[in-house]
Parts: sequence; structure tokens; C-alpha cells
Amino acid sequence: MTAAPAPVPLPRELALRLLASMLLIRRFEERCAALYGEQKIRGFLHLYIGEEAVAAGVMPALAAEDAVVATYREHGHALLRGMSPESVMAEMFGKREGCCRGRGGSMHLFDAATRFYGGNAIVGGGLPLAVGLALADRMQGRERVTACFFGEGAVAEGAFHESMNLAALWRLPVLFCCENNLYAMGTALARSESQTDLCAKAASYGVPTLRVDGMDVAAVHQAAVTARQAVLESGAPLFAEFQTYRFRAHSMFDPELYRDKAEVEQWKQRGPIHNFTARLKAQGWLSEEEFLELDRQAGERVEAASAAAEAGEWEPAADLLKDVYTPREPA
Amino acid sequence: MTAAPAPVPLPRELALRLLASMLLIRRFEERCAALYGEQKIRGFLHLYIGEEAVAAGVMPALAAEDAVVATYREHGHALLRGMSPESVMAEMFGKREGCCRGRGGSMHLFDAATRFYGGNAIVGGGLPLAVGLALADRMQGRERVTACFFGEGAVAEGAFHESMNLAALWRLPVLFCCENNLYAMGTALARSESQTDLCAKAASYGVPTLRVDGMDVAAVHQAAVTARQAVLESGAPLFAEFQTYRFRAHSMFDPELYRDKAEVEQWKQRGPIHNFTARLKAQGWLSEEEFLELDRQAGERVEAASAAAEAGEWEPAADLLKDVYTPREPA
Amino acid sequence: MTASSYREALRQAHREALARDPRVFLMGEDVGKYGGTYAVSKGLLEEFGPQRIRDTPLSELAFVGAGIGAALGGMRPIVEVMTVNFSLLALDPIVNTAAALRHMSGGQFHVPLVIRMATGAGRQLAAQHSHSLEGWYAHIPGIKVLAPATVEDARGMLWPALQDPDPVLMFEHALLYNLEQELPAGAGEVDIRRARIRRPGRDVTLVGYGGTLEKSLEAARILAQQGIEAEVIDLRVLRPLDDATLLESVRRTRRAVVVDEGWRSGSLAAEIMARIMEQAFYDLDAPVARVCSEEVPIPYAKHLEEAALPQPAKIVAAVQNLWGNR
Amino acid sequence: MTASSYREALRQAHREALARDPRVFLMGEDVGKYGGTYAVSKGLLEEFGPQRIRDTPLSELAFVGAGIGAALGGMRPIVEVMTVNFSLLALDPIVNTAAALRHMSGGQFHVPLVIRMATGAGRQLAAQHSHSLEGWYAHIPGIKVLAPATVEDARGMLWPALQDPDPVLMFEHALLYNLEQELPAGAGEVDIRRARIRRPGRDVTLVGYGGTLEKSLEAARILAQQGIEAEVIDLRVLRPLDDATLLESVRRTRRAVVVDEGWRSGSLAAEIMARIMEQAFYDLDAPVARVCSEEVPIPYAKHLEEAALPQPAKIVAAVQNLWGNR
Ligand SMILES: Cc1ncc(C[n+]2csc(CCOP(=O)(O)OP(=O)(O)O)c2C)c(N)n1
Ligand SMILES: Cc1ncc(C[n+]2csc(CCOP(=O)(O)OP(=O)(O)O)c2C)c(N)n1
Ligand SMILES: [Mg+2]
Ligand SMILES: [Mg+2]
Repeated sequence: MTAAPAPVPLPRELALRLLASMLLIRRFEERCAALYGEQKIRGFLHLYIGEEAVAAGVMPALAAEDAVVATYREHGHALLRGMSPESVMAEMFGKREGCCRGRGGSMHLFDAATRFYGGNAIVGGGLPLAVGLALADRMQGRERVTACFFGEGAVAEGAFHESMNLAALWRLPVLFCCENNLYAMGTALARSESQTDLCAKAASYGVPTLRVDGMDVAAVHQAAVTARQAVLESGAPLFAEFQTYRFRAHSMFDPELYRDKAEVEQWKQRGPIHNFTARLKAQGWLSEEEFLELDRQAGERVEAASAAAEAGEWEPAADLLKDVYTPREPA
Repeated sequence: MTAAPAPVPLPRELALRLLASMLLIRRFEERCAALYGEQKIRGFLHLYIGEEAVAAGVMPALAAEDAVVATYREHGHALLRGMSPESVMAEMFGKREGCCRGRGGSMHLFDAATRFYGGNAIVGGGLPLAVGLALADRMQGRERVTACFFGEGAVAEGAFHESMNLAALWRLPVLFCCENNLYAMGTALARSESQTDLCAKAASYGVPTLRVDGMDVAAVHQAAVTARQAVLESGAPLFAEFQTYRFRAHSMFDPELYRDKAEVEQWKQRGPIHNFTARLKAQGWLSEEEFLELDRQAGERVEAASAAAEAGEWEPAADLLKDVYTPREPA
Repeated sequence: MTASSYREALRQAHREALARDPRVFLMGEDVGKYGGTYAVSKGLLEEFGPQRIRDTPLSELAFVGAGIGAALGGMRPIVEVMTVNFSLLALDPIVNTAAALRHMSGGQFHVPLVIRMATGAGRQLAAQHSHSLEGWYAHIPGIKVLAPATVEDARGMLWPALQDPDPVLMFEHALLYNLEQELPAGAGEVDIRRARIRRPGRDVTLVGYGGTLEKSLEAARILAQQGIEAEVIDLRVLRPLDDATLLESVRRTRRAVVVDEGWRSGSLAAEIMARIMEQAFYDLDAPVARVCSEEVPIPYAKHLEEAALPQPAKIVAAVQNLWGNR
Repeated sequence: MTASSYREALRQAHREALARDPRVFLMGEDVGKYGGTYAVSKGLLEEFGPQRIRDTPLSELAFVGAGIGAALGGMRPIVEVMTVNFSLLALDPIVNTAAALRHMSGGQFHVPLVIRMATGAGRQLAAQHSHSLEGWYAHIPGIKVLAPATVEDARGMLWPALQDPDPVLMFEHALLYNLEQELPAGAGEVDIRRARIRRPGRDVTLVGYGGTLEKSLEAARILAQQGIEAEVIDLRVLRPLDDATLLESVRRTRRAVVVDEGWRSGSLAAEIMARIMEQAFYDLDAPVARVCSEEVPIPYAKHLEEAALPQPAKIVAAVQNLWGNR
């Protein structure tokens, strides 16, 4: 017996925008997976498929002047922060049109224009960075928030502990966004944390918490709006746990020995796009044609990006040493 | 108006032994301070004066087969674990009769015979070591406890977080003994932790806690007996916070700009030797002569150690490279 | 002789060690349920159980430190730090405890611990996942550093490393796991004290190790076609270095090129050059040269990554230069 | 000219920087209320307040990482890591973020951050408090490494380091803080790109830096009495190395000894020797020698510590050997 889906507590236009956002990520990453098969994209590729509601809900809650710090699983965050699919895709191809001119690849997307500070391939590596960005805002009297995304696996790292304490001690405006997808590579949360209630940990730094259904983009968005406001008002950090799930393997090398297919299937029933679409349809805000049109637009956007990346150029190997140091006038 | 001192809830013989232990540490370290002035002892010297009740109460609660891990402020722990004052003092002189043949000095006392694993000058450095020692006991089916001492300053380090979680996750028999003397060098607890209730932190790993008056050697001892038993029975870690205070500077270089003389004086009123002596006298277990005799014995013990150290020899400089690697048969 | 991959050889070595000594256990991130990031430990959890194949949380500092403690407590731990890149988080226990403990304690304690990690670039994993920092570790007194470059060494270094009373670090170049070579049926323990001449030659000595051995051998094949016979030395042991094998060769060939994936400045290659300078200066017909990584965080794009790393063509050019140099 | 200590010179440099640029702030363990472990920042908290003189918890990883973030956010942080020994806990943010960020981001971001730390042995602080690991840092592309060895450099390196758009690490040898030297009244900014000849000489080049400069000068004085005129070079900048000054000198004197408190194997001294080998081999009359620390965790006892470290007598002997060697 299925209860009728809860109505979406957002304006229709916004709701449709969130859906479109999730579709963009989904289509973009499906394309990436295919391009990986074609060896156009190499290195590590960590897909966000299944978790789209988190980035899709949080990003529109942030202001343009806010800063964002993410992980190696950050295509979605980069796209929704406003980076063009072309620049992201070209980066994954290793082309000079890429946001980092091919230096970074999938795990290291950066964008100065949107204050997107990466793209960090060290688990927990972004946390102290976010604390410092918030410190700079505080010291310069800027009313801003730094949103820091990280997986639940990072919670075991010393970097988490030190960063939470520092942010709380100095009351810095960091919005800690923990994407709890239950696994760190093959390690389930219960096999990495003695205390699996992550919010209980945050409380031990005196940091207020929110636990959010990360499969429900509307819930994520509302929580993110609330959270950002709370950080701005208190000037102090907040820890938000988004409970979510990745539908794909950890990376393209992962044989997924550590979890049951049935578990994955169960979570897929709660798929963020699937369910949100159903709710919008149920309340008459979306027809099947409209859905297909949104999906087509996302696909088109991705195709354009991938064609542009394909047509892009290689950075000359002679420029290898560029950007190790900032150029200065000769001595 | 002072209330009558609470009677000491221990057998008389044990109580007198605890007092003698504290006196030994006190006299030993006062002598060290003097010897530092005479330049017989060099390097860093961190005195435990004021905190004696903690080591004095915990050590006799441990079994001979238990392991002990300490910090750079570990003279008291070393002595009460059963190392001879001679070998400790000679080590501080840098003599070959020292426990580490002059390699370690004040911050690196070690003793294989009593399973005393140092002596660690990296704040938080002993914590993962203790987890590993307990793991070895667990894997080899030995019913033992590893007692790990560290200051409240170490709680901010990532090493604390990672070690607490690992010990709790794997249910390892570690007795975490936090010596909360309120300062880490010049940094007061409230200026280093957003959450100053340290037991609240331990709870976030699901680790049971005890908060103990670290100025009361009887309370410390009773708590330590209870705590060790709990660790043995549960096979899992326990976090004990001993609230104490150091009467002296952090090290011999510290000008103590960061705390009021009045605060120090106030804590001295609660001096562990002073108060425990008063209680023993009040209940008729100790006369002034007996006290003086105990004190004299401690002083004698220390004088003998310092004379022996003075008479000791220097390790030949030709043996400098000894003990970098374990000698093996020639290839 | 049967063909084996480097990965399988490592797995066999683990299996043997675990079976032979109950004190041996393996711990690290994803060594168990996931089957090992590089699949080295695949199947071991099923075979030896969760007590001896221990998945750790993401806590490099604590589980390396716990490995040290477990070694002190009588175990023989193998700690896998997924890659050298993450070992930066565990340098404190390695340098300040594992390496120093024996000396600090006046010889009372020693740390029979093996730490394994993948190292090196070449898979387009970009700046944070492509370090070659084994040269750093080779700087530290109190530890030993191994770099198996062949399937035989992958098979045979683990057991003697576990027998060593002191901490031994093993660096496995990530590109080697798929390497297939012949292995004698009863292959086991190898010597872990000496470098090995992998190809004899009279005209020049190429010094490589780990990921640069194959590249050096490839360069030697190309040089042979040009009439230059290069001797190729595989260092195998990065600390303590086997000066004798190295110098005997260089004194004979009178010329050398060191090939090292570390960044040029402060590379292990510099140390090899310094030792040759100190001990064989008057035997040299030309300055010793080196082919190292360019001084840049390793970039993602394939052509840029290739340009950043030592390659056979660069080695060949460096050798040719030894004659045209003056 | 007025006499100043190295410590006071550093303090003045901080005071100047804090006064001159509101984006500059200092953070680290005990830099404020305690007055700085080496009293460098004594009085600055009172003068500039707790916003700009920030005591941090014992969290080396987080506050170094936060320094990087603050630099990205438009500040000009000076992060004091009490000593190089504790910087092992912060290597990940330094190597994987500060050094790599500009390159990884394709030049979009840069990190104008200064990290200062005390280094070196000589105060009987034993194995865990006596490291000289600046050579390690000099291996990392993306950062710059300074080693002020004089009061003038202590006074003058901070401001240009803060003007540098990229991360700059400053290593202050712990024995130098009490050093007193004359300083011109208006002393300020110095060049942070070049090595300096601290004593001219024609017979041999001694290469030192930081804590080994004074020892090299002392050796030169002893050698002068024996009729050997040593030129003494102070490297000053450990990355990028100033090859020009070094090689000009060595080509002239045709002999060199490198003096480095790092452990011998894999020391910065090896890199200097490699560069001389590569660029001035045919100008040498003898192999370049080095005087480094013995390969042992630094022991506590005074006579053992002295035996472990470079000393003027060892430098003198190494120089004398350059003639008797063949
Ligand atoms: C310090 C560090 N250790 C190990 C790794 C290898 N690694 C990459 S992702 C990952 C799992 C992280 O899990 P989580 O934080 O939950 O993020 P998720 O991948 O689930 O999004 C691991 C172990 C790393 N990149 N950095
Ligand atoms: C990792 C590290 N950082 C800094 C230091 C310098 N230091 C030595 S003791 C100390 C204070 C430690 O305070 P706490 O843990 O409370 O122990 P206490 O000295 O009060 O006994 C500091 C900062 C160090 N030894 N190790
Ligand atoms: Mg996860
Ligand atoms: Mg304290």
C-alpha cells in the first residue's frame, strides 16, 4: 500500500528548476560514463548518480557571493554552481577549453568566477579550506557563507574533527554539508564509525545540526535555505547531514563486492528524479510531455558540451610548467 | 567556613602508599628543577608538580601486565610504574645508566620491563600507539588494559578523534586518561575547544566516561580501579577525565604570561599532597612525624638517584649509531 | 615457471605470510570487503576472516600508529596505506615513532612493522594522486625502504620484510600491478639487501627502481640498436642503499644516468649522484645525469602527464648526451 | 646601525607587516597569550588584538589548511607552525593543496600564504624535536622555501614573502633566535631570490644555510689560519635554488663542501652536489664533499647530539680532505 505522495512545498517554477537541475546532472554523468568507456575521459571518475537531490537542493539556496568547497565527486556541484557544461566536460577530456585547461580532470574542477574552490581528491581535504574561507569572510566583514561538501567517510578523518572544532570555536560561517551515502568506497558507515549518528558527533562541538532526507530535493532545498539563514544569523557553523545513496559503483574500477544488489534496488525505488517527477505529476504540475521536454533539454545541453569538448584543443606540452608559480616581473 | 575533610575511603596502608608516591614525584621533580638550574639536566623539562594525584592514583590500579603510554610530562608515571629513580634520573643527565642510555632524556622515558611505552613529545602521538597495543592484546587473547595518558590539549588533535573512534569501533581495551590541567602551554581549554565538556566529546564515540577530581588521590584511585575493571569487563574503551592543575610553568622556558598568580594560588589550596595529608591527619592515620619520615624517605630516594646519576658514565660517542637498527647476523 | 601478475604475486605473498605466522595480519582502508583498492587482498577476508584482514576507517594517522602499537605488542602487522599520497597524513607516526622508537628507547623497543603503499603516476589521476615520495622516506634513519619492480620481488619481499625487526616500507608502483612475468613454481623469499643488475652492459649504467625499471630497460633496448650497451641496475632497496653494486657498475662503465619518477630537485636521484661523486669521481668519464619528473604537480591530461614523467626517449637522449656533452 | 637579535628582527618584521597591510594576520599555537614559543610574537597580541594575532588549538592540519583558505579568501596569513617537527601533521594541506592548487586550477587560484616554523637541533630536545626537514619541503614544486640565517634576513624576508603570490615557507633555525648582529637603522625588505656570498675566498666554496652558516664561517676562520681561504655561500633560498651564484663560485674555487643539518642520505646537500655535478663537473679539481647530520634520530645527551650534527671541526676536516683525497 503506497500513500499518496506528499505535495511539493515549493513554488512550481522553482520545483521545475530543481527537477531540470537533477536531470542535467544525471544526463551529464551518464554521458561521462559512456565517454569513459570510449576512453575520452580517463583517470578516476566518481559518479553522483542517485545523489543529485543534494547538490540540486543546496546550490540554489546559496548566494552568488558564497563560496563552495566540494570533493572528487563534484560534477553535479560544479554544474549547478553555474559552471558551463562545456568547461566541465572539456576538463574531463583534458582539453585546454576545460575549466583548468586539462590540469585537473574530473576530481579537480575549479571556477574562480563562481567561487567554486574544487574539487579535492583527498578525503577531508576540503574541510580546513572551508574554515579558512569563512575566516577570511569574517575578518573582512563580508556577510557570506562557505558551503563545504564531504562524504560520511570523511567524518573519521582527523581533518573533520579539527575543522569542526576550529569553525565552532571561532564561530565561523561554514555550512557543513555531509553527503551520507552510507559507504566510503566499500566501507559501510557502521564499519567505520562507532557512533553512526553523525549529528551526534557534530553536537559534541556544540554545532547545531539538521538531518535531511537527501533523496527529496524539496526537503533538501528547504533545509538548505533554513541552514544558510541560520549560519548567517548566528555567524556560526551548522552541520547538515543529507541521507542519500549512490546508485553506481564508487569509481569506474569498483567491482561492488561490498553491497547487495537488492539494497541498491531498494534505494533506487527512492530515486530522487523518479520520485520528484511522480510528485510533480501527481499534483498536476508536470505532464509526461513536459518531463520529456525537460529531459530532452538536459540531454541536448550535454550533447553540446560533449561535442564542444571533442572539438577542443590540447594544451601545448611546451606549456607544461605554466602555472606552477604565478608569473611575476623579472628580477 | 571550611567543612571537615571527608574521610579517606581506602585502607590506611594503601592511603599511606599513595601519599608516599606523591611525595616521591614531588621531591624528584623539585630536585630536577634545581638540577636544571645547575645545567645537569637540559633540553625540555616539563614538571608534573600539582598533578601528582593522577599518576599516583592510577598506577596502582593497573596490573603488571598492562601497558602504559604517556607524554613528555611523564616523570611521575615512569617512577610509579616501577622504574627506578636512578634509571630515570640518569636518563635526564644523559648518562649511559639512564633507562634509554641518554638517548631519550626527560621527554622519552621507556621501560620494557614494566611495559612503559614512553614518553612521547608529539602531542597526541601516544593515542594511536595505545590503540595498537590494545589491539595486540585483543588479537592474542590477553586480558589486559592499555592506559594512555594525555593532556586536554591533545583533544583538539585529529589523532584523538581517529584513535577514540578506532578503539570504540573495534572495542579495544584502552583506558584513556585525560589529564585536564586546563592549559595547553598558554592556551586555556576554553580558548581551544568549542565544547569544554570533554566527557561530552567521548560520548560522541559511544565511549563511556568518568569525570574525576584529579586533585584527590583517593578519588582518582577508586575511579581508576572502577575504570580498569569496566574496560576489562566490556573489552571496550573508557574515557576518564582527571581535573587537575599544574602548579609550575609549562616548561622551564615559560614566562607564564597567560594566567593569574591568584588562579595558581587558588589551585594550590587544593594541592593534592597538602590536602590528602590533612585528611589523613584528621582521621588520625598520620602524625606530623610520620609525615616527615615519609617525606624524608622520598628525599633520600631522590638524593640517592641524583648521586648515582652524577656518578654515572657517558655513553661513548663512538656508539652514536647504535640502536638505529636492530643488529642482525651479517648477510 | 608459471606466469603471474605482480598483483597475484603480492597476494600470494600475503597468503603465505598469513598462513605461516599467526601474528601476521593486514589492515588498511578497503583491504577486506572491497577486496583492496588494487585488488591485492582480494579473497583474503574470506580466507582469513575479519580479525586478520581488517578494514579501517578513513584514519590514516590512527591506523598507521595502531600498526606501530600492535607491532610493539607482539604482532606482525602489514599496514596498507592505500597510496603514498594519503601517507602524508601518517608521516608523524612513521617518522616520529616507528623510525625513532628503537633509538629513543636506547634499544629497548623495536617495531617489526611492514607498511605497504602504491606510489607513482601514469594513470591520469592528477596532482593529488600521482606522488612519488619514496625518496622522502629513504631520507629517514630507522626505517628501511623497498621498491619491488618485478613479479619475483613482489612475490618475495614481503616475508623477509616481516622477518625484519625494524619498520619496512614497501612502495608498489601503481602501474606495475598488471605486470605479468614468469615466476618459478616454488618462488619465495628474495634478498632484501642488495640492488640487482637487470641487464648487463659495458658502456653506461642506468639506475632505476620501481616504476622506472621497465622504462630504463626499454631505453637500453633502444640504445643497443644504436650500438650503446647499457647496464641497468634496479635499486630494489632505497634505504639503506646498496652502494657496492652501484659503484662496481659505474666504475666499470664510467658513465651513468639515474632514472627516478620523483621531482628532480631533491630527488633520490640526487642522492645517487652524490654517492657516485663521493666514491667514484675519478672513475667517471662524464658527469652523471638524471631523468626525473618535471617540477610540476602532475597534470591530468594524458599528453601533459607523459611530458611530466621520465620516458624511454628522454633516457636515451640523456645517455647520448653523455658523449656529446663537453 | 643598532644591534638586534634575530628574534627582535622577526618581531619587527611582523609588526611592520601587520601595520602596513590590514590583510595580514598571524595564527598558530601560542602566538598570542603565551607570547610565542620562541617569543617572536611577544607583545603583538596587545598591539594588534585577538582578531589579528590568533591562538589556535593544537590542530596543525586544520589551521594550516585554514591559512590556505584564508589566503584564497583575500587575506595574507602568516601561519606559525611551532616547529618543523609538528609540520608533519600538516604536510597534506601544504603538499596537496597549497603547492598544487594553482596548477590544478589551471592558474585560476593562487595561495599568498606565508608559513613560518622553527627547525633544527642543538638544544638537546631529542629525536622528536630536532628535525631538519626543510630539504623535504624544497622538493615540492609550487612552494618557495626561505632560510634566513642572519638578523638582516630575519628582518627583511617576511615582507617580500608576503608580497609573493604563492606559498612561501620560512625556516628559522631554533639556535638563531638569540643571535645578535648589527642592523642598519632603516633595515627592511631584502631580496628573496638570490644566494649570498657571506665570505669571499679563492680556495674552496663552503655552501651552508640557516643553522649551518655560522658553522661554515667558523670553519672558514680556522681554515684561514691554515692558509686555506674558503668562500662561504649562504643559500638563503632553498627553493628555487640560485644555481648562478653557487656555480660561479664553484667554477672559481674548483672545490666545494656542502654543510647541511639534514640527515646525509637524501639531504638537500645531495641536490647541491648533483647540480654541481651536472653543471660544473669539468671545473672541479676534487669531488664535492658534504658534512651532514649522522643518520640517527638525534639523541638527547649533549655529547651524542654534538657528535650527530655538523660541526666546524668536521667541516675543516672535510675541506682538508679535498686535497689529500686521491
Ligand atoms: C585521505 C584519503 N584517503 C583515502 C582516499 C581514497 N578514497 C577516495 S574516495 C574514498 C571514500 C570516501 O568516502 P566518502 O567520504 O563517504 O565519500 P563518497 O565517495 O561516498 O562520496 C576513499 C577511501 C583518499 N582519496 N584520501
Ligand atoms: C603536535 C604537537 N604540537 C605542538 C607541540 C608543542 N607542545 C608541547 S606540549 C604542548 C601543550 C600540550 O598541552 P596538553 O595536551 O594539555 O598537555 P600538558 O602540557 O598540559 O600536560 C604543546 C603545544 C607538540 N609537542 N606537539
Ligand atoms: Mg560515502
Ligand atoms: Mg594541559
